[in-house]
Amino acid sequence: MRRALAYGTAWWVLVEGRSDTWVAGIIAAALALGARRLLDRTAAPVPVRIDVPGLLRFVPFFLRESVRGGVDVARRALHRRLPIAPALIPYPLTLRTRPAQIFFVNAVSLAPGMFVAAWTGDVVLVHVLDSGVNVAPRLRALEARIAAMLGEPAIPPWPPGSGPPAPPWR
Amino acid sequence: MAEAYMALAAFLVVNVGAGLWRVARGPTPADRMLAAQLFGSTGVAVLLLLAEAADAPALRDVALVFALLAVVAGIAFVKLGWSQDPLAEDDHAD
Amino acid sequence: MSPAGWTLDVALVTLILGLAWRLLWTRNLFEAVVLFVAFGLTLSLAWVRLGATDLALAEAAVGAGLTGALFMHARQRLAEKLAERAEEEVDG
Amino acid sequence: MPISTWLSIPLLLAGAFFFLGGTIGMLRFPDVYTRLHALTKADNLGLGLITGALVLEADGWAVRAKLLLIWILVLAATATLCHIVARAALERGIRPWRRP
Repeated sequence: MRRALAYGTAWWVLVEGRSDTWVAGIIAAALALGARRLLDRTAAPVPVRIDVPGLLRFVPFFLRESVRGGVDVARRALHRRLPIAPALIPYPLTLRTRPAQIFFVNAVSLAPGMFVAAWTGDVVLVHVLDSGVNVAPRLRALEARIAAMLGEPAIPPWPPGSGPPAPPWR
Repeated sequence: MAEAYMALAAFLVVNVGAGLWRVARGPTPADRMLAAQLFGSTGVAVLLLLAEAADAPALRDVALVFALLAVVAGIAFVKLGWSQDPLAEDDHAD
Repeated sequence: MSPAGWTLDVALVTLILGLAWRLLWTRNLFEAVVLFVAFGLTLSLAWVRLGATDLALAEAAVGAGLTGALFMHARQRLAEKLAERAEEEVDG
Repeated sequence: MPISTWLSIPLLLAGAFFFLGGTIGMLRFPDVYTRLHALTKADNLGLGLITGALVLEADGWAVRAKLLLIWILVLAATATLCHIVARAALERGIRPWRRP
Protein backbone atom coordinates (compact mmCIF):
# COMPACT_ATOMS: atom_id res chain seq x y z
CA MET A 1 0.00 0.00 0.00
CA ARG A 2 2.81 2.38 0.85
CA ARG A 3 4.49 1.56 -2.42
CA ALA A 4 1.31 2.21 -4.38
CA LEU A 5 1.04 5.57 -2.69
CA ALA A 6 4.69 6.35 -3.51
CA TYR A 7 4.20 5.52 -7.19
CA GLY A 8 1.04 7.59 -7.25
CA THR A 9 2.95 10.55 -5.83
CA ALA A 10 5.71 10.01 -8.39
CA TRP A 11 3.12 10.20 -11.15
CA TRP A 12 1.64 13.37 -9.67
CA VAL A 13 5.09 14.94 -9.67
CA LEU A 14 5.90 13.83 -13.20
CA VAL A 15 2.69 15.27 -14.68
CA GLU A 16 3.20 18.41 -12.59
CA GLY A 17 -0.05 18.05 -10.71
CA ARG A 18 -2.44 17.95 -13.67
CA SER A 19 -5.60 16.20 -12.56
CA ASP A 20 -6.90 15.09 -15.97
CA THR A 21 -4.36 12.29 -16.27
CA TRP A 22 -5.40 10.19 -13.28
CA VAL A 23 -6.56 7.19 -15.36
CA ALA A 24 -3.16 6.84 -17.01
CA GLY A 25 -1.59 7.48 -13.61
CA ILE A 26 -3.40 4.56 -11.98
CA ILE A 27 -2.41 2.26 -14.86
CA ALA A 28 1.23 3.42 -14.68
CA ALA A 29 1.37 2.96 -10.90
CA ALA A 30 -0.10 -0.54 -11.22
CA LEU A 31 2.46 -1.44 -13.88
CA ALA A 32 5.25 -0.09 -11.69
CA LEU A 33 4.02 -2.20 -8.78
CA GLY A 34 4.01 -5.29 -11.02
CA ALA A 35 7.53 -4.56 -12.24
CA ARG A 36 8.69 -4.10 -8.67
CA ARG A 37 7.18 -7.49 -7.68
CA LEU A 38 8.99 -9.12 -10.60
CA LEU A 39 12.29 -7.53 -9.58
CA ASP A 40 11.86 -8.59 -5.96
CA ARG A 41 11.32 -12.15 -7.08
CA THR A 42 14.31 -12.39 -9.43
CA ALA A 43 16.90 -10.36 -7.54
CA ALA A 44 17.82 -10.90 -3.92
CA PRO A 45 16.12 -8.06 -2.02
CA VAL A 46 18.53 -5.71 -0.33
CA PRO A 47 17.24 -4.57 3.05
CA VAL A 48 17.61 -0.81 3.32
CA ARG A 49 16.11 0.98 6.28
CA ILE A 50 16.32 4.73 6.17
CA ASP A 51 16.39 6.53 9.47
CA VAL A 52 14.29 9.66 8.95
CA PRO A 53 16.00 11.99 11.50
CA GLY A 54 19.36 10.76 10.17
CA LEU A 55 18.23 11.60 6.64
CA LEU A 56 17.04 15.05 7.71
CA ARG A 57 20.42 15.72 9.30
CA PHE A 58 22.20 14.41 6.22
CA VAL A 59 20.52 16.80 3.75
CA PRO A 60 21.96 20.12 5.09
CA PHE A 61 25.35 18.45 5.61
CA PHE A 62 25.27 17.25 2.03
CA LEU A 63 24.23 20.66 0.67
CA ARG A 64 27.00 22.38 2.62
CA GLU A 65 29.57 19.92 1.32
CA SER A 66 28.32 20.39 -2.27
CA VAL A 67 28.69 24.16 -2.02
CA ARG A 68 32.16 23.84 -0.51
CA GLY A 69 33.14 21.35 -3.22
CA GLY A 70 31.96 23.61 -6.03
CA VAL A 71 33.56 26.74 -4.55
CA ASP A 72 36.84 24.90 -3.96
CA VAL A 73 37.14 23.52 -7.47
CA ALA A 74 36.04 26.76 -9.15
CA ARG A 75 38.59 28.71 -7.08
CA ARG A 76 41.39 26.35 -8.10
CA ALA A 77 40.34 26.37 -11.76
CA LEU A 78 40.24 30.17 -11.95
CA HIS A 79 43.44 30.70 -9.97
CA ARG A 80 46.30 32.01 -12.07
CA ARG A 81 48.81 29.39 -10.91
CA LEU A 82 46.37 26.44 -10.81
CA PRO A 83 47.03 25.33 -7.20
CA ILE A 84 46.45 21.59 -7.42
CA ALA A 85 48.54 18.63 -6.25
CA PRO A 86 46.44 15.54 -7.08
CA ALA A 87 47.13 12.15 -5.51
CA LEU A 88 45.55 8.73 -5.04
CA ILE A 89 44.95 7.86 -1.40
CA PRO A 90 43.79 4.47 -0.08
CA TYR A 91 41.06 4.60 2.53
CA PRO A 92 39.73 1.57 4.46
CA LEU A 93 35.94 1.59 4.77
CA THR A 94 34.27 1.00 8.08
CA LEU A 95 30.79 0.81 6.57
CA ARG A 96 30.02 -2.87 6.22
CA THR A 97 26.75 -3.28 4.33
CA ARG A 98 26.73 -3.04 0.57
CA PRO A 99 24.05 -0.33 0.15
CA ALA A 100 25.85 1.93 2.62
CA GLN A 101 29.14 1.43 0.80
CA ILE A 102 27.56 2.20 -2.57
CA PHE A 103 26.00 5.34 -1.13
CA PHE A 104 29.34 6.35 0.32
CA VAL A 105 31.21 5.86 -2.95
CA ASN A 106 28.72 8.08 -4.75
CA ALA A 107 28.57 10.69 -2.00
CA VAL A 108 32.36 11.09 -1.98
CA SER A 109 32.17 12.23 -5.62
CA LEU A 110 30.22 15.26 -4.44
CA ALA A 111 32.40 16.15 -1.46
CA PRO A 112 35.07 18.84 -1.86
CA GLY A 113 38.16 17.84 -3.79
CA MET A 114 37.81 14.08 -3.88
CA PHE A 115 36.16 11.11 -5.56
CA VAL A 116 36.49 7.33 -5.44
CA ALA A 117 38.57 6.10 -8.35
CA ALA A 118 38.71 2.40 -7.48
CA TRP A 119 37.05 0.07 -5.03
CA THR A 120 38.12 -3.40 -4.00
CA GLY A 121 36.51 -5.13 -1.04
CA ASP A 122 36.51 -2.80 1.94
CA VAL A 123 39.20 -0.42 0.70
CA VAL A 124 38.57 2.46 -1.67
CA LEU A 125 41.13 4.46 -3.60
CA VAL A 126 40.28 8.14 -3.35
CA HIS A 127 41.55 10.66 -5.87
CA VAL A 128 42.14 14.00 -4.17
CA LEU A 129 42.72 17.34 -5.83
CA ASP A 130 45.06 18.60 -3.13
CA SER A 131 47.24 16.05 -1.33
CA GLY A 132 48.09 18.70 1.27
CA VAL A 133 44.63 18.32 2.83
CA ASN A 134 44.15 15.42 5.24
CA VAL A 135 40.95 13.84 3.93
CA ALA A 136 40.72 10.82 6.27
CA PRO A 137 38.82 12.64 9.07
CA ARG A 138 36.40 14.14 6.53
CA LEU A 139 35.77 10.75 4.96
CA ARG A 140 35.26 9.32 8.44
CA ALA A 141 32.70 12.04 9.19
CA LEU A 142 30.86 11.27 5.96
CA GLU A 143 30.81 7.58 6.86
CA ALA A 144 29.37 8.38 10.29
CA ARG A 145 26.58 10.46 8.70
CA ILE A 146 25.71 7.70 6.27
CA ALA A 147 25.78 5.11 9.05
CA ALA A 148 23.34 7.24 11.04
CA MET A 149 21.07 7.66 8.03
CA LEU A 150 20.97 4.00 6.99
CA GLY A 151 20.72 2.65 10.53
CA GLU A 152 24.14 1.01 10.56
CA PRO A 153 26.07 0.33 13.76
CA ALA A 154 28.08 3.31 14.93
CA ILE A 155 31.51 3.86 13.42
CA PRO A 156 34.41 3.14 15.79
CA PRO A 157 36.95 5.95 16.02
CA TRP A 158 40.40 5.63 14.48
CA PRO A 159 42.47 3.13 16.46
CA PRO A 160 45.32 5.22 17.88
CA GLY A 161 48.61 4.80 16.04
CA SER A 162 47.35 2.29 13.50
CA GLY A 163 47.51 3.39 9.92
CA PRO A 164 45.36 2.04 7.11
CA PRO A 165 46.35 -1.40 5.76
CA ALA A 166 48.82 -1.57 2.91
CA PRO A 167 46.97 -0.82 -0.30
CA PRO A 168 46.78 -3.63 -2.88
CA TRP A 169 47.75 -1.14 -5.58
CA ARG A 170 51.28 0.15 -6.06
CA MET B 1 12.41 37.48 -16.37
CA ALA B 2 11.99 35.30 -19.45
CA GLU B 3 14.72 37.30 -21.17
CA ALA B 4 17.11 36.65 -18.26
CA TYR B 5 16.44 32.91 -18.46
CA MET B 6 17.04 33.00 -22.21
CA ALA B 7 20.32 34.89 -21.79
CA LEU B 8 21.50 32.38 -19.22
CA ALA B 9 20.56 29.50 -21.53
CA ALA B 10 22.54 31.12 -24.35
CA PHE B 11 25.53 31.52 -22.05
CA LEU B 12 25.33 27.85 -21.06
CA VAL B 13 25.24 26.70 -24.69
CA VAL B 14 28.38 28.73 -25.42
CA ASN B 15 29.88 27.17 -22.29
CA VAL B 16 29.14 23.66 -23.61
CA GLY B 17 30.77 24.62 -26.88
CA ALA B 18 33.95 25.56 -25.03
CA GLY B 19 33.82 22.31 -23.09
CA LEU B 20 33.38 20.28 -26.26
CA TRP B 21 36.72 21.57 -27.41
CA ARG B 22 38.22 19.33 -24.74
CA VAL B 23 36.17 16.39 -26.02
CA ALA B 24 37.48 16.86 -29.53
CA ARG B 25 40.98 17.38 -28.23
CA GLY B 26 41.21 14.33 -25.99
CA PRO B 27 43.89 13.04 -25.58
CA THR B 28 42.47 9.88 -23.99
CA PRO B 29 39.04 8.31 -24.57
CA ALA B 30 38.30 9.02 -20.92
CA ASP B 31 38.58 12.74 -21.67
CA ARG B 32 36.13 12.36 -24.51
CA MET B 33 33.68 10.57 -22.24
CA LEU B 34 33.41 13.74 -20.19
CA ALA B 35 31.04 14.92 -22.93
CA ALA B 36 28.34 12.73 -21.43
CA GLN B 37 28.72 14.49 -18.07
CA LEU B 38 28.91 17.90 -19.65
CA PHE B 39 25.63 17.40 -21.50
CA GLY B 40 24.07 15.69 -18.53
CA SER B 41 24.24 18.74 -16.30
CA THR B 42 24.39 21.65 -18.76
CA GLY B 43 21.76 20.31 -21.15
CA VAL B 44 19.36 19.80 -18.26
CA ALA B 45 19.99 23.34 -17.01
CA VAL B 46 19.34 24.80 -20.49
CA LEU B 47 16.11 22.83 -20.89
CA LEU B 48 14.81 23.77 -17.45
CA LEU B 49 15.51 27.46 -18.17
CA LEU B 50 13.79 27.26 -21.56
CA ALA B 51 10.80 25.49 -19.99
CA GLU B 52 10.35 28.43 -17.62
CA ALA B 53 11.14 31.12 -20.22
CA ALA B 54 8.84 29.79 -22.93
CA ASP B 55 6.25 28.50 -20.46
CA ALA B 56 6.55 25.03 -22.00
CA PRO B 57 6.27 22.42 -19.24
CA ALA B 58 6.93 19.59 -21.70
CA LEU B 59 10.55 20.71 -21.87
CA ARG B 60 11.02 19.53 -18.30
CA ASP B 61 10.31 16.02 -19.59
CA VAL B 62 12.99 16.48 -22.24
CA ALA B 63 15.32 17.51 -19.41
CA LEU B 64 14.45 14.27 -17.62
CA VAL B 65 15.34 12.32 -20.77
CA PHE B 66 18.65 14.20 -21.05
CA ALA B 67 19.52 13.33 -17.47
CA LEU B 68 18.84 9.63 -18.02
CA LEU B 69 20.54 9.63 -21.39
CA ALA B 70 23.80 11.04 -20.13
CA VAL B 71 24.13 8.00 -17.87
CA VAL B 72 23.19 5.56 -20.62
CA ALA B 73 25.70 7.14 -22.99
CA GLY B 74 28.41 7.21 -20.32
CA ILE B 75 27.94 3.57 -19.40
CA ALA B 76 27.78 2.59 -23.08
CA PHE B 77 31.10 4.36 -23.65
CA VAL B 78 32.72 2.54 -20.75
CA LYS B 79 31.20 -0.91 -21.22
CA LEU B 80 30.73 -1.29 -24.95
CA GLY B 81 33.44 0.58 -26.64
CA TRP B 82 36.59 1.03 -24.69
CA SER B 83 39.07 -1.80 -24.67
CA GLN B 84 42.47 -2.31 -26.18
CA ASP B 85 42.21 -2.26 -29.93
CA PRO B 86 44.18 -1.30 -33.01
CA LEU B 87 41.67 1.37 -34.03
CA ALA B 88 42.63 3.83 -31.35
CA GLU B 89 45.79 5.64 -32.27
CA ASP B 90 45.96 8.23 -29.56
CA ASP B 91 44.60 6.31 -26.61
CA HIS B 92 47.46 6.77 -24.24
CA ALA B 93 48.15 9.84 -22.23
CA ASP B 94 51.75 10.73 -21.81
CA MET C 1 12.99 37.99 -31.63
CA SER C 2 14.72 38.87 -28.40
CA PRO C 3 18.49 39.45 -28.40
CA ALA C 4 19.05 36.61 -25.92
CA GLY C 5 16.98 34.22 -28.01
CA TRP C 6 18.91 35.26 -31.10
CA THR C 7 22.24 34.65 -29.35
CA LEU C 8 21.04 31.23 -28.22
CA ASP C 9 20.06 30.28 -31.77
CA VAL C 10 23.35 31.48 -33.24
CA ALA C 11 25.26 29.53 -30.58
CA LEU C 12 23.28 26.37 -31.32
CA VAL C 13 23.76 26.67 -35.09
CA THR C 14 27.49 27.30 -34.69
CA LEU C 15 27.81 24.33 -32.37
CA ILE C 16 25.89 22.01 -34.71
CA LEU C 17 27.94 23.03 -37.75
CA GLY C 18 31.21 22.85 -35.84
CA LEU C 19 30.42 19.40 -34.46
CA ALA C 20 29.38 18.15 -37.89
CA TRP C 21 32.58 19.48 -39.45
CA ARG C 22 34.81 17.90 -36.84
CA LEU C 23 32.81 14.66 -37.04
CA LEU C 24 33.38 14.41 -40.78
CA TRP C 25 37.11 14.96 -40.64
CA THR C 26 38.24 13.11 -37.53
CA ARG C 27 40.18 9.87 -38.03
CA ASN C 28 39.51 8.58 -34.51
CA LEU C 29 36.38 6.42 -34.39
CA PHE C 30 35.90 6.78 -30.64
CA GLU C 31 35.94 10.54 -30.98
CA ALA C 32 33.51 10.29 -33.88
CA VAL C 33 30.97 8.37 -31.79
CA VAL C 34 31.24 10.76 -28.86
CA LEU C 35 30.86 13.72 -31.20
CA PHE C 36 27.85 12.03 -32.79
CA VAL C 37 26.13 11.81 -29.40
CA ALA C 38 26.99 15.44 -28.64
CA PHE C 39 25.68 16.41 -32.08
CA GLY C 40 22.41 14.58 -31.42
CA LEU C 41 21.90 16.29 -28.07
CA THR C 42 22.66 19.73 -29.55
CA LEU C 43 20.27 19.04 -32.40
CA SER C 44 17.67 18.10 -29.80
CA LEU C 45 18.10 21.55 -28.23
CA ALA C 46 17.65 23.05 -31.69
CA TRP C 47 14.37 21.16 -32.13
CA VAL C 48 13.27 22.62 -28.81
CA ARG C 49 14.00 26.12 -30.13
CA LEU C 50 11.96 25.34 -33.23
CA GLY C 51 9.02 24.38 -31.06
CA ALA C 52 9.13 20.66 -31.89
CA THR C 53 9.28 19.21 -28.39
CA ASP C 54 8.19 15.73 -29.45
CA LEU C 55 10.92 15.63 -32.06
CA ALA C 56 13.44 16.81 -29.46
CA LEU C 57 12.50 13.90 -27.20
CA ALA C 58 12.87 11.41 -30.05
CA GLU C 59 16.17 12.91 -31.16
CA ALA C 60 17.65 12.76 -27.67
CA ALA C 61 16.47 9.23 -26.86
CA VAL C 62 16.85 7.49 -30.22
CA GLY C 63 19.11 9.75 -32.27
CA ALA C 64 21.72 10.36 -29.60
CA GLY C 65 21.26 7.66 -26.96
CA LEU C 66 20.30 4.46 -28.75
CA THR C 67 22.20 5.08 -31.99
CA GLY C 68 25.23 6.28 -30.05
CA ALA C 69 25.30 3.08 -27.99
CA LEU C 70 24.88 0.98 -31.15
CA PHE C 71 27.75 2.81 -32.87
CA MET C 72 29.90 2.27 -29.82
CA HIS C 73 29.20 -1.43 -29.86
CA ALA C 74 29.81 -1.65 -33.61
CA ARG C 75 33.15 0.10 -33.22
CA GLN C 76 34.14 -2.36 -30.52
CA ARG C 77 33.24 -5.39 -32.67
CA LEU C 78 35.15 -3.96 -35.59
CA ALA C 79 38.20 -3.45 -33.40
CA GLU C 80 38.02 -7.03 -32.09
CA LYS C 81 37.74 -8.41 -35.62
CA LEU C 82 40.75 -6.38 -36.73
CA ALA C 83 42.78 -7.58 -33.76
CA GLU C 84 41.90 -11.22 -34.57
CA ARG C 85 42.94 -10.83 -38.16
CA ALA C 86 46.22 -9.22 -37.18
CA GLU C 87 46.92 -12.17 -34.88
CA GLU C 88 46.16 -14.70 -37.62
CA GLU C 89 48.58 -12.98 -39.94
CA VAL C 90 51.31 -13.14 -37.31
CA ASP C 91 50.65 -16.86 -36.67
CA GLY C 92 50.37 -17.87 -40.34
CA MET D 1 9.17 42.82 -8.96
CA PRO D 2 8.15 40.19 -6.42
CA ILE D 3 10.60 39.29 -3.69
CA SER D 4 11.25 35.83 -5.11
CA THR D 5 12.71 37.41 -8.26
CA TRP D 6 15.19 39.40 -6.18
CA LEU D 7 16.24 36.15 -4.55
CA SER D 8 16.46 34.13 -7.72
CA ILE D 9 18.61 36.51 -9.77
CA PRO D 10 21.72 36.08 -7.57
CA LEU D 11 21.14 32.33 -7.62
CA LEU D 12 21.05 32.34 -11.43
CA LEU D 13 24.22 34.42 -11.66
CA ALA D 14 26.02 32.17 -9.16
CA GLY D 15 24.88 29.13 -11.16
CA ALA D 16 26.30 30.63 -14.36
CA PHE D 17 29.56 31.36 -12.55
CA PHE D 18 30.00 27.76 -11.40
CA PHE D 19 29.23 26.37 -14.86
CA LEU D 20 31.91 28.70 -16.20
CA GLY D 21 34.31 27.55 -13.49
CA GLY D 22 33.64 23.92 -14.40
CA THR D 23 34.37 24.50 -18.07
CA ILE D 24 37.53 26.49 -17.36
CA GLY D 25 38.69 23.73 -15.04
CA MET D 26 37.96 21.18 -17.72
CA LEU D 27 40.10 23.11 -20.19
CA ARG D 28 42.95 23.94 -17.82
CA PHE D 29 43.34 20.87 -15.59
CA PRO D 30 46.13 18.49 -16.63
CA ASP D 31 44.54 15.02 -16.68
CA VAL D 32 41.21 13.24 -16.87
CA TYR D 33 40.90 12.74 -13.10
CA THR D 34 41.33 16.40 -12.22
CA ARG D 35 38.97 17.32 -15.07
CA LEU D 36 36.38 15.00 -13.53
CA HIS D 37 36.69 16.99 -10.30
CA ALA D 38 36.00 20.24 -12.12
CA LEU D 39 33.11 18.92 -14.14
CA THR D 40 31.21 17.01 -11.47
CA LYS D 41 31.48 19.44 -8.60
CA ALA D 42 31.17 22.79 -10.33
CA ASP D 43 28.43 21.72 -12.74
CA ASN D 44 26.39 20.00 -10.04
CA LEU D 45 26.49 23.08 -7.88
CA GLY D 46 25.68 25.28 -10.88
CA LEU D 47 22.69 23.15 -11.78
CA GLY D 48 21.61 23.11 -8.13
CA LEU D 49 21.68 26.91 -7.90
CA ILE D 50 19.76 27.32 -11.16
CA THR D 51 17.23 24.71 -10.04
CA GLY D 52 16.91 26.59 -6.76
CA ALA D 53 16.13 29.83 -8.59
CA LEU D 54 13.54 28.06 -10.74
CA VAL D 55 11.96 26.47 -7.65
CA LEU D 56 11.46 29.95 -6.24
CA GLU D 57 9.76 31.11 -9.42
CA ALA D 58 7.76 27.96 -10.17
CA ASP D 59 4.01 27.83 -9.66
CA GLY D 60 2.70 24.76 -7.88
CA TRP D 61 4.30 22.23 -5.59
CA ALA D 62 4.27 19.46 -8.18
CA VAL D 63 6.51 21.53 -10.46
CA ARG D 64 8.87 22.30 -7.58
CA ALA D 65 9.06 18.64 -6.64
CA LYS D 66 9.77 17.74 -10.25
CA LEU D 67 12.61 20.26 -10.48
CA LEU D 68 14.17 18.87 -7.31
CA LEU D 69 13.68 15.33 -8.58
CA ILE D 70 15.53 16.19 -11.79
CA TRP D 71 18.41 17.72 -9.83
CA ILE D 72 18.72 14.71 -7.55
CA LEU D 73 18.63 12.44 -10.59
CA VAL D 74 21.45 14.39 -12.25
CA LEU D 75 23.43 14.31 -9.00
CA ALA D 76 23.13 10.54 -8.75
CA ALA D 77 23.93 10.17 -12.44
CA THR D 78 27.08 12.30 -12.39
CA ALA D 79 28.33 10.73 -9.16
CA THR D 80 28.04 7.24 -10.63
CA LEU D 81 29.45 8.29 -13.98
CA CYS D 82 32.38 10.04 -12.29
CA HIS D 83 33.23 6.84 -10.44
CA ILE D 84 32.96 4.49 -13.43
CA VAL D 85 34.89 6.78 -15.78
CA ALA D 86 37.69 7.13 -13.24
CA ARG D 87 37.75 3.38 -12.62
CA ALA D 88 37.80 2.60 -16.33
CA ALA D 89 40.64 5.08 -16.85
CA LEU D 90 42.67 3.51 -14.02
CA GLU D 91 42.06 0.00 -15.36
CA ARG D 92 43.20 1.16 -18.75
CA GLY D 93 46.45 2.34 -17.19
CA ILE D 94 46.01 6.09 -17.52
CA ARG D 95 48.34 7.48 -14.86
CA PRO D 96 47.10 10.31 -12.66
CA TRP D 97 49.04 13.52 -13.18
CA ARG D 98 51.33 14.56 -10.35
CA ARG D 99 52.84 17.94 -9.80
CA PRO D 100 56.39 17.60 -11.11
